[in-house]
Amino acid sequence: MPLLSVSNLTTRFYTREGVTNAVENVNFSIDEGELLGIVGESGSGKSVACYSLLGLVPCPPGKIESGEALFDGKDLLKIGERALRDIRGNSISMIFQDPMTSLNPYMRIGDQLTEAYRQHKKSSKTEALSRAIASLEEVGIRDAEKRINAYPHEFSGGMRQRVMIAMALISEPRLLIADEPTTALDVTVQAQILELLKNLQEKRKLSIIFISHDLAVVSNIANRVLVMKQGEVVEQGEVAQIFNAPTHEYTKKLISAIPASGKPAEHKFASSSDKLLSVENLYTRFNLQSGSFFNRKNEKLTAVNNVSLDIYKGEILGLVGESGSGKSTLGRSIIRLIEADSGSVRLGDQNIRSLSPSDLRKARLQFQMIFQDPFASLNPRMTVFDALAEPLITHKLIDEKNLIQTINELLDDVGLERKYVRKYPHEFSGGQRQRIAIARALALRPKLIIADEPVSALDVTIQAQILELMLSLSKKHNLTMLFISHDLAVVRYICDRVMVMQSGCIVEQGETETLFNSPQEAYTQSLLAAIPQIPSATG
Amino acid sequence: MLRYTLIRLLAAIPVLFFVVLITFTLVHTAPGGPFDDERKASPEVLEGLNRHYNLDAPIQKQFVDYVANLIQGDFGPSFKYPNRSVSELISTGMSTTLELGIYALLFAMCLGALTGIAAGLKPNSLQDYMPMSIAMIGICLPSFVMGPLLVLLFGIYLEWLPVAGWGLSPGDKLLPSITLGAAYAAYIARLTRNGMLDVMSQDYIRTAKAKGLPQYRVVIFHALRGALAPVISFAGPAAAGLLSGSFVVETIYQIPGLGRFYLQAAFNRDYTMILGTTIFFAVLIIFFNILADILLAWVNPKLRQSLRGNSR
Amino acid sequence: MKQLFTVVFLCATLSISPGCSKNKQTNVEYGNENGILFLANGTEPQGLDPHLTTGVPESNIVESLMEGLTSLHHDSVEPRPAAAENWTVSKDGKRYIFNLRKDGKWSNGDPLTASDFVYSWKRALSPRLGNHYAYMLYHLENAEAYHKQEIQDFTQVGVKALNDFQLEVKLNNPTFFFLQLLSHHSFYPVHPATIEANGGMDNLLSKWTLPASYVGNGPFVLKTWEVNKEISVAKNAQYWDAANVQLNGIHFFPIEGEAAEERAFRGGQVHSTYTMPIEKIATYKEKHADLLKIYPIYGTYFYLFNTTKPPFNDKNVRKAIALAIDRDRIVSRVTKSEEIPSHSLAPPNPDGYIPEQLFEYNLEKAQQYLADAGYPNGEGFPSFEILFNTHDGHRKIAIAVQQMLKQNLNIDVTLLNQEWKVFITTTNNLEYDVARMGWIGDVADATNFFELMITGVGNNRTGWSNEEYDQLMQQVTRTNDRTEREAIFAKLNALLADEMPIAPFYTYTQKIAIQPNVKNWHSNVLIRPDYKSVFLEHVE
Amino acid sequence: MISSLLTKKSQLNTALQQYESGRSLRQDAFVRLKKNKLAVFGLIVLSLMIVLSLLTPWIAPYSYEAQNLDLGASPPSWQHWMGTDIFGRDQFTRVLYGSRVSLMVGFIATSVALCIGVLWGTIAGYVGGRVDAIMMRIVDVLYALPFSIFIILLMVVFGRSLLLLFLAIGAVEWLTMARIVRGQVLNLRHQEFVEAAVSLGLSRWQIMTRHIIPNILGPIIVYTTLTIPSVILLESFLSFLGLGIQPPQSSWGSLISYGVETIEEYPWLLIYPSVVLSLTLFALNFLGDGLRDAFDPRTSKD
Repeated sequence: MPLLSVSNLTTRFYTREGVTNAVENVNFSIDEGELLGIVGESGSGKSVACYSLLGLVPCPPGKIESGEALFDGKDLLKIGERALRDIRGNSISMIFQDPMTSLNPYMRIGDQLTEAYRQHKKSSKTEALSRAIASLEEVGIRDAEKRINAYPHEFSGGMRQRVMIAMALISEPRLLIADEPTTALDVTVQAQILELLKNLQEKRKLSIIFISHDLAVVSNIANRVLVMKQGEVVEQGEVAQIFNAPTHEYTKKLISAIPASGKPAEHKFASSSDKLLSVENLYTRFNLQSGSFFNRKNEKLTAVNNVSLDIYKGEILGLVGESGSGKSTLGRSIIRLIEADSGSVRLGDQNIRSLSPSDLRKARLQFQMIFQDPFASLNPRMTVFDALAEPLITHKLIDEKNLIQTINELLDDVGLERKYVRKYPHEFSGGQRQRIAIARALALRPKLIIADEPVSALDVTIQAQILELMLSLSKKHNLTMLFISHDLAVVRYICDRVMVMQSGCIVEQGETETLFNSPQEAYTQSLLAAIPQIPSATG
Repeated sequence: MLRYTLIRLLAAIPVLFFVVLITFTLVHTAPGGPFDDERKASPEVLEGLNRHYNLDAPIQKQFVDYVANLIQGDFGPSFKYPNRSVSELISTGMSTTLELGIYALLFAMCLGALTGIAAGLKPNSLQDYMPMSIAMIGICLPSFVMGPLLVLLFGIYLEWLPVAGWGLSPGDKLLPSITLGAAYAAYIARLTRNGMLDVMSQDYIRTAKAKGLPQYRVVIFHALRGALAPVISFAGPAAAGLLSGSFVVETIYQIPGLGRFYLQAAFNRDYTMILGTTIFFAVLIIFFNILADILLAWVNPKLRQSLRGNSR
Repeated sequence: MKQLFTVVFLCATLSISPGCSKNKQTNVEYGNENGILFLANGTEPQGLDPHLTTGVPESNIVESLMEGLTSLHHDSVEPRPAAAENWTVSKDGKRYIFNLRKDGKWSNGDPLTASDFVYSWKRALSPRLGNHYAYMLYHLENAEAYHKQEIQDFTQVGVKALNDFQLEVKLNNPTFFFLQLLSHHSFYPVHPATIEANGGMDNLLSKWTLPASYVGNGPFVLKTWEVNKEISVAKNAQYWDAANVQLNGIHFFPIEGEAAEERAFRGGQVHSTYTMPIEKIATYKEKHADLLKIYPIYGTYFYLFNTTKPPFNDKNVRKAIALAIDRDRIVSRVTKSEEIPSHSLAPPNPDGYIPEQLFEYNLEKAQQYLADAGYPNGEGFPSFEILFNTHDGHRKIAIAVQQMLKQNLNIDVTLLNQEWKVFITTTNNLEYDVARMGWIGDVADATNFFELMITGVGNNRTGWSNEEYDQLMQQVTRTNDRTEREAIFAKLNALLADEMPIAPFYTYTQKIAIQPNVKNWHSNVLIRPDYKSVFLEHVE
Repeated sequence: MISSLLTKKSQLNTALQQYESGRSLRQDAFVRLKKNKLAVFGLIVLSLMIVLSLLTPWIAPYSYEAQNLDLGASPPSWQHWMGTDIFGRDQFTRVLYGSRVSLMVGFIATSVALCIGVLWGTIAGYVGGRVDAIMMRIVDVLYALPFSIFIILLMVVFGRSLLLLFLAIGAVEWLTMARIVRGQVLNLRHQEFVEAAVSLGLSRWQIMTRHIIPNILGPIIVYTTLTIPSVILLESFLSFLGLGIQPPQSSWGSLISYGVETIEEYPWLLIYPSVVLSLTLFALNFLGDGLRDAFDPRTSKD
């Protein structure tokens, strides 16, 4: 008998805009000691399905329409709030995506750890405390006794996720539901957390439902996989089976969207003498004492530390590193969105760093930027037309007559339908918005494009499309690009040359395949090792 | 934290200086002087009085003299009440006004927070609409209407409470506190409600629920601190507004507070008194704002740490 | 969950609501038992120094603490012996000798002597003290010169202690109302030792009037003074007539706002109000007539014309307006407090002089005057402004006048209210068209009013000047003869009616609500309270 | 530059007619607002008030200053729906005329506050650095002046006129507006679309007017609907102190403050203006709440 078996689960949301079927007729089960992965893109209903089980769907607007969820012989959907409360955090625990917001910032972690334990086990305070310390140690937090009195913000992201796990495991649940537990983390940290979960599962014979949008991650850890799309389960089965013989179109699409790590970049940069941009000894420092409340340290932080680099015409240069390594700051310092402290940046024969403000404004049409968050990088009050027309008009590149024509061509370039030109950004999906942002960057026909994590906020399938688009555009317009990303697979797919950045310094650089196949620095090696391997490689 | 407080206090000094400068200029440009009255004083009398109060000196010198005295803690004599000094008058009225303000604020806080929480837990239900509508009435009724209405009802018709006075008979502090605090209670209720709505949709509330905690624990231990943060940042300016706006209530209930002095001083052109009370209220406003910031930091450990970090 | 909040909510509500019961006595009940009178007294008194105070609230309290050589009879305002047992007057009416009471004492037990009065009057005239009422003492020989520092030697001023109990006073003119004047607080004695101990004679900031050091010679002595809260006085055992003082004490509450006072009265906080809201008078008359007291006082409400500014430099215009105002309707419909419509600047004298009525509300005449001035039927008459200081009563009258002028004379009027100090400055500088003014006599004598219109005096805020009028005013000070004085008054009155620099409206009344068990509460035209005889009848 | 773009906009729009037009966030917000019954109620009441106040000279049954001293204060009747005041003036007419003054004070003073506050806050927030520090210190100083007293002083010193009343109230109310706007701008300043605008080579002024101010309109509108009632209340408070408008004009505030004095004798003098004022304030608040919900980013996403 399975530990949990869900049948015909249907959950709907009744909002002012209408009814959405978040979960439609879902069936699945999980055995004792099994690790079930649920994969799907954002909005596919994978989280809502699990929240429905524990009565955590906000109601209203959510409503569980029908279904049955047998856990230990009890139907979770029927037993009522009071009985559910005894199960939650006791025999079924959850961990969530964002450890920054999922821990109460106002409470010491010790209190957060012990309260559930004391609630369920009716234990004394000291006993709960020693349990908490033990479980913190179990998830690999050193000095647990001291750190138990710390607040969540005093931990790094990975450590917080460990705290979350400790909190979920403290009352020794039988089922752990992990909702995208590694999505917000760096690759190396993600690898550690996955390792930890796997160890715990084996040690405790724990059942885990692992929810993720990342097929590679899921396949790395799970025994069985469930693929969801628009509220429905489209396919489920053993990992190897799903990968080797996917039956549903959507699953196939998901698999093909994983950047194939073996695929060599077809793109070669033209000639090494054709230097477009040259950066020398660039330093950017942030003054951390500048009155803002939210800085952790007190000294000057050197975000970009003596960086020199060259970019050649037609080349796509990758810049990888973990969050906080200074790669975004470097990108922004080059085009003076952030003022660097010293060093020089030469674009052709112009020293960008010595331009006067008005000259700088004029010079900006030579270099453009594509931003990470397509939701934030477009002015929500401007139509697509306005957004694309604004740079053209500002720099007087175009007369009125040709304006519409030019914009239409731009839209064709990025694969957006022309009829959407009068719509506002919020009416588009993330992928479409990133296309608009790319079109805006292309509008000025810049010599250099700095792309700051342009695909990391997108779903995998969309990610593949955008990468494809960028590659084809760079060929078509012979673009030169600085491509900033934390995702090595993506970088390997698109870049000609790669630089690895750590704490503000460039630690290693080289042609993509050379670097990926024989990394020299230990840091680069650890980054590469952390990439989740898809099952065909693990066997 | 200590250093942060000190820096904030130091930063208040130039602010205060400009407050004094502006007020000084304003009162001295106001038509009418402190000694103008129905029975016109003879030139000899006026001359003597002006000399006595240093009003015959050039205005710049008067200002410099005033500030010089101020630094030594001397607010000067009151023009209207010659046998009392301004500091004496302020210190007599101060405690009453502060007491009234604190009661009103407490009343506003308790009532406002409770109704706000109740409403915020069940948005768009009767439990939400009822108290929020009453809160709206609290905002809409100006204190000069609510005051007499309350007195008539509780003081004269029902004879439950004294109609006026402060500390003269039991229960006479109740009506003034309610009158003064009502509008603020209403605001706080609304703020708390919105804060609750905000916090209850936070991830960590979901975490708390996923841990199987009962609702009262979720509300009291997890939601309340976050939900009250906007209330605290409102309470700083509110306390100041409450104190400096207390003169209506003080007049209705004949409370010997500073607010009444303030109004009288303005009408009497009691220059030193206007300046003294302005400075006093300005200090209060600054103080309460700093206090609110410190409280906010105390509630929010993240802020607390960064303040401590600053002091290193 | 819900229950929890209900419980918490209820607890909170209950905790702030008090033990709602009537177990505590009201002030009035307490006072009735203990012989203590509770009075609402307008604004917080500026001070209790008799030589520095100017307002009615101050004088109400000072009257209980101090006593002059004479005091006024509580009904007829006839002067009667007080600190002085008796006096003699010279034939020409310019020299008085007062015999002080042998048993007159200060509240600290010191004897009250003639030299105390000399000291006090010297203080009242001290040029550096800033006494607004110093001019009241100008009737003394050389007093004006001393106050204006033209002479330095006070012995030249007309007051001298002949011995401990005899005071000689010399006057410039036979001043008809001098004995009444002596009851005014600017002539009150102050205790020299106390004054000297608190910074000397001309220390404006002296703290001698605080309860800790206050020494007086009146029926009561100052006990507590809490600013903006209350002032209490207790019976003075040292007072020469202490045997006839019936109250044990009086508490004065500074209550601003007529409505608040009236509420305090109904709530049992005070025995008597200081004034009454107009709207309440009808209700009281109807339902609680026994609580309401209305009596005329020696004051006039009038409008000033700015005679230096067209069109009001034309007396026909002024007369047109004065005749177009229906005083009866204003009194009966707007002010509603039994005010007496008045057609002269001076109100009727308590000693019998009644000013003749020389004009009346007459539309035809008013329109005729306006036509004479060149504005038939108000055509071409410039719109002007009625200025008044911010007060509900003034506002109401101005609104009514505005409408009357519109209807009766077809004149457009706008209203402007200014806060008191601004108002005073505006009128002093003659920057108005028509302004509201009022005057209440310090002594019950018509000269107190007529002197307002002398050319160039500070209180003449109309810019009006008339040589004949000024000469008549000179004349009247030189005579003590009643018929001669009344003849001059008639001439003055006729001059004013002909020139109309001011338009009188009505004679003020005092209206108060007072508990019926307050006995011997006398009302007089000068609003001089006589607390000595007041007593509280026992109520069950 | 911008204006040229704007003038061309209409031509462009006709040229773009063939394309699908989208709904802006503002339109979206309006659609959401329309679903909020209370907010719609607020909007209707408010519009009614404004229309009535605009039409007052034509629909008022009497003149606002015409007296009937013999009638005096009379309770509501067929001739006088809201009764008459002690001068026998029709209370209904006076409430109507009062709405003109009160709404005008509310809207104009708020506009004054709005203009100064938005400009001040935007410049301080966007330019930042020393400019920000100095500008916000000035706000601090004015904040530290006890504000009700400050207004009283202003009114007392500079006399009273409707214009000055607007200015004085506006001059006090802009402070909060400036702070709110600055906070919003600080948030927006580091948004990627502002960075994008910088990287497109737009000038500061263009960025402020085209990218920043349009994006803080939501909170500004919401705060405006909350400022209007507090301004109306402030006027009534000044009327209570006798510092409001000059008689025989009326404002709701002055009507109420006179009504309070005669509450026991002539209750209708207090009740009618109070009800009308409260209704308006209710309406404004509901509208403000509705607008806030409508503009709330959490409800507007997806």
